[in-house]
Amino acid sequence: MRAPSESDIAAGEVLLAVENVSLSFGGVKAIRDVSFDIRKGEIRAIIGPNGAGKTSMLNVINGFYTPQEGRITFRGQTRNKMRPHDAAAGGIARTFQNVALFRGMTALDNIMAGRSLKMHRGLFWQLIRFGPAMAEEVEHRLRVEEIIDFLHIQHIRKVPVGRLPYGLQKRVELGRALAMEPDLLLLDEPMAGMNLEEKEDMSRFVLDVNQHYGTTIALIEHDMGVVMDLSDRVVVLDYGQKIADGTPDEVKKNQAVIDAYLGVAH
Amino acid sequence: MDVLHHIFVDPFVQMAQAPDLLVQTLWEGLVGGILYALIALGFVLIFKASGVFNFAQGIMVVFAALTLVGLHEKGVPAYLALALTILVMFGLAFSVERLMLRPLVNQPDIILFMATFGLTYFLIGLGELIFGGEPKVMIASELGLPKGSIDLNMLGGFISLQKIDIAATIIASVMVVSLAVFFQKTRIGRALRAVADSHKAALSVGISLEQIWVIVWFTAGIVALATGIMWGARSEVSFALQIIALKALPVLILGGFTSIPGAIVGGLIIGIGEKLGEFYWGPLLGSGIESWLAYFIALLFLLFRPQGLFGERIIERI
Amino acid sequence: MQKKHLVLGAAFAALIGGVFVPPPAQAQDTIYIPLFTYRTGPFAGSGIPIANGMADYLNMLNERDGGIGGVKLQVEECETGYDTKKGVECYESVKSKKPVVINPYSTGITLQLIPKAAVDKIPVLSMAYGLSASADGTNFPWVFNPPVTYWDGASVFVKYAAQKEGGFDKLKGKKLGLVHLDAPYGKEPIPLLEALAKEYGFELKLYPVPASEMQNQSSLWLNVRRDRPDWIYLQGWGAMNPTAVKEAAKINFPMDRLIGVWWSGGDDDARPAGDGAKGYSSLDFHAVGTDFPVIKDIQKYVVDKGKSQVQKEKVGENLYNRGVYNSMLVAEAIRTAQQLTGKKVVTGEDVRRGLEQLNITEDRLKEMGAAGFAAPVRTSCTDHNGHHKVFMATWDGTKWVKSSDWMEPIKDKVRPLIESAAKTYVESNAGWPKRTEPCDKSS
Amino acid sequence: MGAHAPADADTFPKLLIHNARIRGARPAIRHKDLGIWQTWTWAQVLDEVRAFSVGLEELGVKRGDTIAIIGSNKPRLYWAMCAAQAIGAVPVPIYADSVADEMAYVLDHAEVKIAIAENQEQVDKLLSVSDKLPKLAHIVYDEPRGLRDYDHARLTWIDQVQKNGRDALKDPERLRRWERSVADTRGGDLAIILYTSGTTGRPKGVMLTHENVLISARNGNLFDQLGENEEVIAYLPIAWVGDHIFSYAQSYVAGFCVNCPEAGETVVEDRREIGTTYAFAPPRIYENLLTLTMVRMEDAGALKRRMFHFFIDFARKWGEKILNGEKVPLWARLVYKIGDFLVYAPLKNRFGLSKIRVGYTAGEAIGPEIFRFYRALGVNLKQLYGQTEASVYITAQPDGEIYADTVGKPNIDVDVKIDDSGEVLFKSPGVFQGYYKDPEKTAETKTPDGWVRTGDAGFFDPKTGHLKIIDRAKDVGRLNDGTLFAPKYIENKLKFYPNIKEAVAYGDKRDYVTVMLNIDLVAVGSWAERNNIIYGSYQELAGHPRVYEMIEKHVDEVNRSLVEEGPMAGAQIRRFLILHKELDADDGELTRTQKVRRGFIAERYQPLVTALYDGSKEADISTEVTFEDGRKGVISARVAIRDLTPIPVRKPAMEKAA
Amino acid sequence: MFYREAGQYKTSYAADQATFPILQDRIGIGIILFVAAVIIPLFGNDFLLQAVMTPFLVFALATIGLNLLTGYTGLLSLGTGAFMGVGAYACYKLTTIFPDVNIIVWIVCSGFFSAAVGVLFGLPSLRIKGFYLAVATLAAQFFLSWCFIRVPWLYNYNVSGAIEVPQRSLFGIPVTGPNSAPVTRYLIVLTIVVVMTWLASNLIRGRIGRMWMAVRDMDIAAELIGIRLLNTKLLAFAVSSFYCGVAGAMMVFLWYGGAEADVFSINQSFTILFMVIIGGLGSLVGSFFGAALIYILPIILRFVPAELGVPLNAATVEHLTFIIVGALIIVFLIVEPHGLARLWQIAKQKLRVWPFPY
Repeated sequence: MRAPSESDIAAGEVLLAVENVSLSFGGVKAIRDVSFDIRKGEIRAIIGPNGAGKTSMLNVINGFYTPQEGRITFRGQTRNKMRPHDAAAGGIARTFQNVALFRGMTALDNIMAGRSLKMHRGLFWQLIRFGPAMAEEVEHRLRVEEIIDFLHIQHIRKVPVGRLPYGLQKRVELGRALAMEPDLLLLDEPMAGMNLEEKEDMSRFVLDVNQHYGTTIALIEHDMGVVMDLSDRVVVLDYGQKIADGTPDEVKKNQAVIDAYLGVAH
Repeated sequence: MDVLHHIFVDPFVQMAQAPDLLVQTLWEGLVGGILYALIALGFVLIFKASGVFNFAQGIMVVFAALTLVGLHEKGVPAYLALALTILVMFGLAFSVERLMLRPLVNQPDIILFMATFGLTYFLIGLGELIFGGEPKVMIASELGLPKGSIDLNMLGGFISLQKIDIAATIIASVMVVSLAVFFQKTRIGRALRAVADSHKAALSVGISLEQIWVIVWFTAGIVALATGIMWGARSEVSFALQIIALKALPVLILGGFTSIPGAIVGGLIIGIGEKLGEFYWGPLLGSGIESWLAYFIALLFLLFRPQGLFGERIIERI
Repeated sequence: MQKKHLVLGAAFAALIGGVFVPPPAQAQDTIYIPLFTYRTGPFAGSGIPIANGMADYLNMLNERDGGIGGVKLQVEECETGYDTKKGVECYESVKSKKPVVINPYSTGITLQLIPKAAVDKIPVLSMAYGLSASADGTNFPWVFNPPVTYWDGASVFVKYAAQKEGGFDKLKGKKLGLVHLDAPYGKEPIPLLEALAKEYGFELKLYPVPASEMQNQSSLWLNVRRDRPDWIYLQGWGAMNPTAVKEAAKINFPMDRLIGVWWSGGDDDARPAGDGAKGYSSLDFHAVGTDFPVIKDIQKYVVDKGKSQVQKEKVGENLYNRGVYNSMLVAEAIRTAQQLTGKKVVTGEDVRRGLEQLNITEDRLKEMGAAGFAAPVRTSCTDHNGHHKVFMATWDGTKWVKSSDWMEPIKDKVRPLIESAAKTYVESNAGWPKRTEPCDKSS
Repeated sequence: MGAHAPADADTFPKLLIHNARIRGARPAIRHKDLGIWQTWTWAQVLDEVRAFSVGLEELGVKRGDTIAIIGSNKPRLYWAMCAAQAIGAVPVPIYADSVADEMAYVLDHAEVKIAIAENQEQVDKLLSVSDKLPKLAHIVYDEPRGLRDYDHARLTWIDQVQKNGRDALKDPERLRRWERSVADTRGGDLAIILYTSGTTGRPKGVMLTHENVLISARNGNLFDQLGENEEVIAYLPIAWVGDHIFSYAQSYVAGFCVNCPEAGETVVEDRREIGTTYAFAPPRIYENLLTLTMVRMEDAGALKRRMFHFFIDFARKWGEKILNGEKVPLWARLVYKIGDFLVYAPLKNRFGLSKIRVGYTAGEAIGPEIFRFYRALGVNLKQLYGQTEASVYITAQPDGEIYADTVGKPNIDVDVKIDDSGEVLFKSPGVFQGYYKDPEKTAETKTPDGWVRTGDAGFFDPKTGHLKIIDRAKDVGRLNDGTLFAPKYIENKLKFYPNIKEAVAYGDKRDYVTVMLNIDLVAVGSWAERNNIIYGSYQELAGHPRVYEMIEKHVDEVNRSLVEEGPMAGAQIRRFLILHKELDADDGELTRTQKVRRGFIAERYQPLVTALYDGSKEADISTEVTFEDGRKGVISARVAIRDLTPIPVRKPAMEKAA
Repeated sequence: MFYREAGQYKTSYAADQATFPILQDRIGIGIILFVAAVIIPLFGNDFLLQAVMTPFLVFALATIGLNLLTGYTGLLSLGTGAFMGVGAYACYKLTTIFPDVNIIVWIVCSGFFSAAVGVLFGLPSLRIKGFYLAVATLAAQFFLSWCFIRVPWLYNYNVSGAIEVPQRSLFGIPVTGPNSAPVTRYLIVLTIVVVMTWLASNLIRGRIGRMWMAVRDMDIAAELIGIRLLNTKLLAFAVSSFYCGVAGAMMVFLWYGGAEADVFSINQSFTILFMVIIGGLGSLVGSFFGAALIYILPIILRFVPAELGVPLNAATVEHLTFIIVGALIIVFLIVEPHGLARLWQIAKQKLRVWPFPY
């Protein structure tokens, strides 16, 4: 469970490989022939200007979209079509650009819902809610409470998430993803819309998750400072195409990347 | 094998043997379908502009027809009664907007849906209180609608076309066409279409949302009145008529909640489909399958096109 | 928001807290007759005239005679909307007021009440509706359905068709159709018609009308047109009737071969079809019109004084008179009960005996001012119906006119069917009580 | 009550063993953690402490070593105290919110060998100063979060320490050795060193023996008849003597249960859940609760607000009498009952005080109105006068003898006397051994015959026999015209107003009295919202003319009450200003126990003080502040000064008073 | 005001997740149960038992059933009446085929049949959403209604075409049929409703309930945390229909004592939906409130003119009742679109923080 060092990552085993993936909606090409990999234990950033196909890429990885071309290999298994719930069962969790919490439920229930896959007691026991069902419930509650403790959200445990401020919602969403105990965690702009302090907190959590649970993380983020600080390697997309891939320093110096970002600024 | 024969061979043999009946069935389906389409049109108008699934459309049909006949019974001349009824429908639209829609703005769909249930109850009570629960005879001839039938002897039998049905078809077609023109060509119409896409766009046309609601509810009221006259003339004006309005629901899922052509085409498919089904296949199941056939037809379509015939394809984004 | 919630909360609290004050017990110097009526809902068209007729006759008795045998009648309507649920609710709410008889006026409600009647000791009068089998007084001591059952009616239809065709033997090979409401009420005649079809060799065609399609019958009548039945018997109700008559006219079905059961014989059933309905006949067991002293009395004592809800011109219509007839049976049963017991204020149990010993002779009809209004009625401990005569009323374009003689049902076919149906009913309802009520000697 | 420890249990580890034996299955400590109240019985605590203790020994702790304990109220930190004491080491609790330098001073002064820190934050602080602390050999931490990748050469998780202890204890000989070690510790041995922050100067380490603490705790229990069924919530700094007595010593002596809250922000919630029966809080806590109550009630519907005020007023009139068991008319009792149902009981429920039997306020004088408010509600709130040097107890109010302006009678076994200068002196079994490594200061405070100078001026009220404290002895001064000037007295009067959070009064050797005020952001902010006053910051709100107007009214009212009370009439407030920033312990303006450091403030805000006395209408000031994250910055402001018209003193009253 | 929560602390997750974690709630529910199980049977008249309480409880159970589907899983259904019918007819068939088995067993078992039918008609829910699904469930409603009339086997070829409730006893006491006392039937209904409500509350607080709500609140996110949408939705259909089925069986066997097919018409479906929405989507207690308001309010309204001595005839009262109920529904929705349950929640919250406003 120890977090791997940088040299580990460089030589590390590939957890997920994206090979020549293309995706289009109707006539619009969202992703064109993109390949990259994510190695076990690393924090991998996916960056790019708006509309570069970053979110689509995540959607492809966790099976929400099926790419027209290309292959995805996750933990050694190759597939090109997979239902999202299979991805979840396989150990891929994610958070969303616009918080996608279950608004009618409390923070606790949201995170508990993240453990649905890990709970197995059937309808009968659920109805009785006694004996094995309660034991299971308590067991998972304990795990969830650890996550709550980890994310410092004890005080909002029983508050319906709809009433929470944005920053806390993001945290709860991260908690829900963590509850799945994923091998690969996809974070879609985890710091979007946050103030500096919240961003720092969130960065801390992302690092802690990576360290504490040894979770491999792929994240989309706009804040370059955050990306450079957090990530081990960065892949840059522009208009659905990969234009750079490497360590933060390498990417920073890449001319194509500079052009792409300046191009946006025009 | 016998069963298969009955299902797949027999009905078609019958069609071929008695083409007059086939044509007659198709005609009945067409007329029924157009009337379904009219009710569905009322739903669509309101749903498109205000997102309200107006369950009260059925009772509005009854209420409009009842008002018309009721006024006439009280001694008001037919055309004046018609004018007054239109006024009443406007009043209704206005009150609905003021008392129901405005306070409920931005509520979830299901709440608005529920509110129209309340409206249904209210109108039933009000209608019965004012006009009584007795069935009434539609003042068709007073309104100048034709009576009797044209019997055509052809195809080895005869085809009976009720003049009132012909009139209904024509009036319904005229209404649909004029609505289409209204939507395409007039400023208000464009605003109405805009409002379906975005409320802001509608405001930019210079018409307030409130006004638009009044207009669509009023238009739906007129459509309801037309439906009420037609259907009332076919049987009688009574509260039982509201049950017919439920038939508009499969039409709606078939055509899509927001599509006017969908309502028309859906109405025709349902109307003709259920008549053919009832006539040729109904006896296999002991008849009376019309009550659910329409829903099954709609459901079947829906499984292939979840957004209805003319609805827009939904691309899910996250 | 706060204040709003407060008000709502208070309203809701008041509602929940609203104590159910049990209706006060009736002062026992009147006879309490609840009338289950439906002036609302999809069947109000038929319900309203009947309700008016029932109430007006009883009120007339109060006004003219001061009640029955000097005891005032307390008449109370309970609105059912032809909804079984509300009917049961009505029953529960009137039960404690010691009603002497219940008029459910809905086959659905009647079916609910049949088992309760014996328990609560309140007789149920389902006049020419309800469960045909309940004509069997041995098994259904508390239920009465005079003067005729649906099976009697259907048998008269067959008899009438046979007459017109020139004898029962001529029915062989003919097609008789039944257009009926697709509900227990509508399906009631089927067993008898099936039995008769076997007997006389005609073919029975069924045309069910689903309740939701009452006003949308065109495909059904196309089926009729295809099958070309020789006769059609219409067992419809409410909005189904006028639509059926109109559709029949539309396919040019010969109107004189369309016969309706008595519940398809409302003025509002035929009127919408106008001239097209001319010649349509319906079974009937009482006269139409106002040319009877009893109806005149109603007009005089009740309607003209504004004590009725009826529109004046609708007095004497078929279903109005049906209501009057129903109340006549009730009143006569009470009168008989008073005679049997010698009590003035009778109870439900007394009235049950009265209903069982009903004997309305021609003389009595005359006394009542109803000579020629109806045929004499007589019931017995075993026969709670009487299977009395009916006649044909034909629509002349504006009103119903009697167009045939009184016709006897085919009793020997109906009665065994009733007894076997009653037996089946009792068997399927395990624990059905045996009749313990003694039988009064006929007076 | 009867289950008090036998006389031979003269140390806390011995008491623990005793408790584990006679009430082993009863809860000893709870901690709201992971959403529920995790509970340890006395037997379990003994097991934990023993393992911890042996583990510490394995880490090299020897008899007489000092062990720092840094953190908030967590069970394992309390256990650490007992674990250290069991092997003859001396725990030194340290305020968790101390900045690294303050911490370094104490650690260095106390020659701490091992520090037990709550979490990463504390560990970081320790590591940042560790090069200045050559004696600090090892750090033990409670929460491992974020510490995984730290160099663990000198860092150990408590779990690991306990595991080591448990492994060692598998050897029965080791267990016996530990038990011997416990037995070898005597009541007269040093139990703990508590550093007092003091209003001035460096912290001093107060040395207390087991007997000091234990006997004081036992007498305190006797005084209030505390038994094993009490529930207390531990939320005050563990380095404060109050918490040490209430959450540690008294619990060990009586065997009652101590509850540790989940987090700082959930204390109120947690207190409500537990329903404490015995509470201890500085006046500030009670003040805050009252302020919050009044502010919230402002937002209630008119009807409810009226009802609330009616019953509160009613309670103020009758409630105390009912609580004191005085004769009260029946109707008043009935109305009080209704009020209890509608207001008092629900209010106490919200405060978490429903089950309170005894509540103490101490540390500072409480505003009489605040004090009476709680008593009126039926909360048995009492005053206590104590000091670290006395193991808390000097005087306390016995049940039924409650006065808002006294601090009660001497506790059991305590002797109190007033010297000529008016200073209060005491003598008791709790009297401290001396200041650690500071015989000079010790000698200043402790007379050779065992009396201890409290530094407070006071007198015994002849009517009640209770002690009354006026002020710090050295703070009581006189105006130039000789009028008595007790700054705290005036400050407390001001602070009673919910809108005023802090007040600092000046006047000694001056011509007249002036005050500097802090407004209460919650109360005034809510008032501003209701009055459509827009403000962007504390500074802006504090300087708003309408806020000044409102505060001026309060000051004026205080002047009136001073006049009515007589002797202080001459010390009316003539001028005041509202400070542009909140006084903050991080800036040294308040002590860690949130007392104002008047002298320091006078220095720091010199220009303002000058302006208060030179007649200026406003003054400029810039001050350096420390932000929460430790960064420093400068804020400057122009502060307005207001004059007040003195209330004329009625002559006859004066004469009578004189 | 009544809530004194100080001192109620939880030392285990089991206690923290109990049905009623607050003592005062436990007391309150105890009082309600006591009134329902002891006071009402002792002092209520037949009208209260038979025409008010029994129907109210039956409706409440059906409302809970629909609420599980619509309120908790977010699937709108208009087929409730038909699913209730399936329960009723299944129960009838079962008890006539196996007359010796205890009727209460059959009442409960009949739920399995409606569950199966519910699953069948729930299948389209994977592809169809919102109002489209609602209309699709109408297919079930009309088709099943048609079956109840058209399949004589279902009503044992009774001439009347209705199902008649035979007498069945429990420990020698008749519990169904005309000879059973209203109080007996009421108590059985009460027991079944209480037990099933408790089970439902267990369900919704556990894994399955969270999965349902997840699907309701955001089906995409639910799928991405590994919830299989079809299984979850079908389970909701099954459980919901089970509840409706039992309610239907109770309706016929313990309330009506016999029924025609039209009892389970589309109107029944609408009524139940009313109750769900007025009561509050996603709230069990709301289901009871909704059932009370929609069912009991008209009864009270009908009594009002008579009690006030206003001479109105029955029909006018009925019309006015319609108008008032209709208007009230709209008013309720305007004032509190989240139903009576939200109102209750707010009130409870107010009481908990009393005297503070928040």
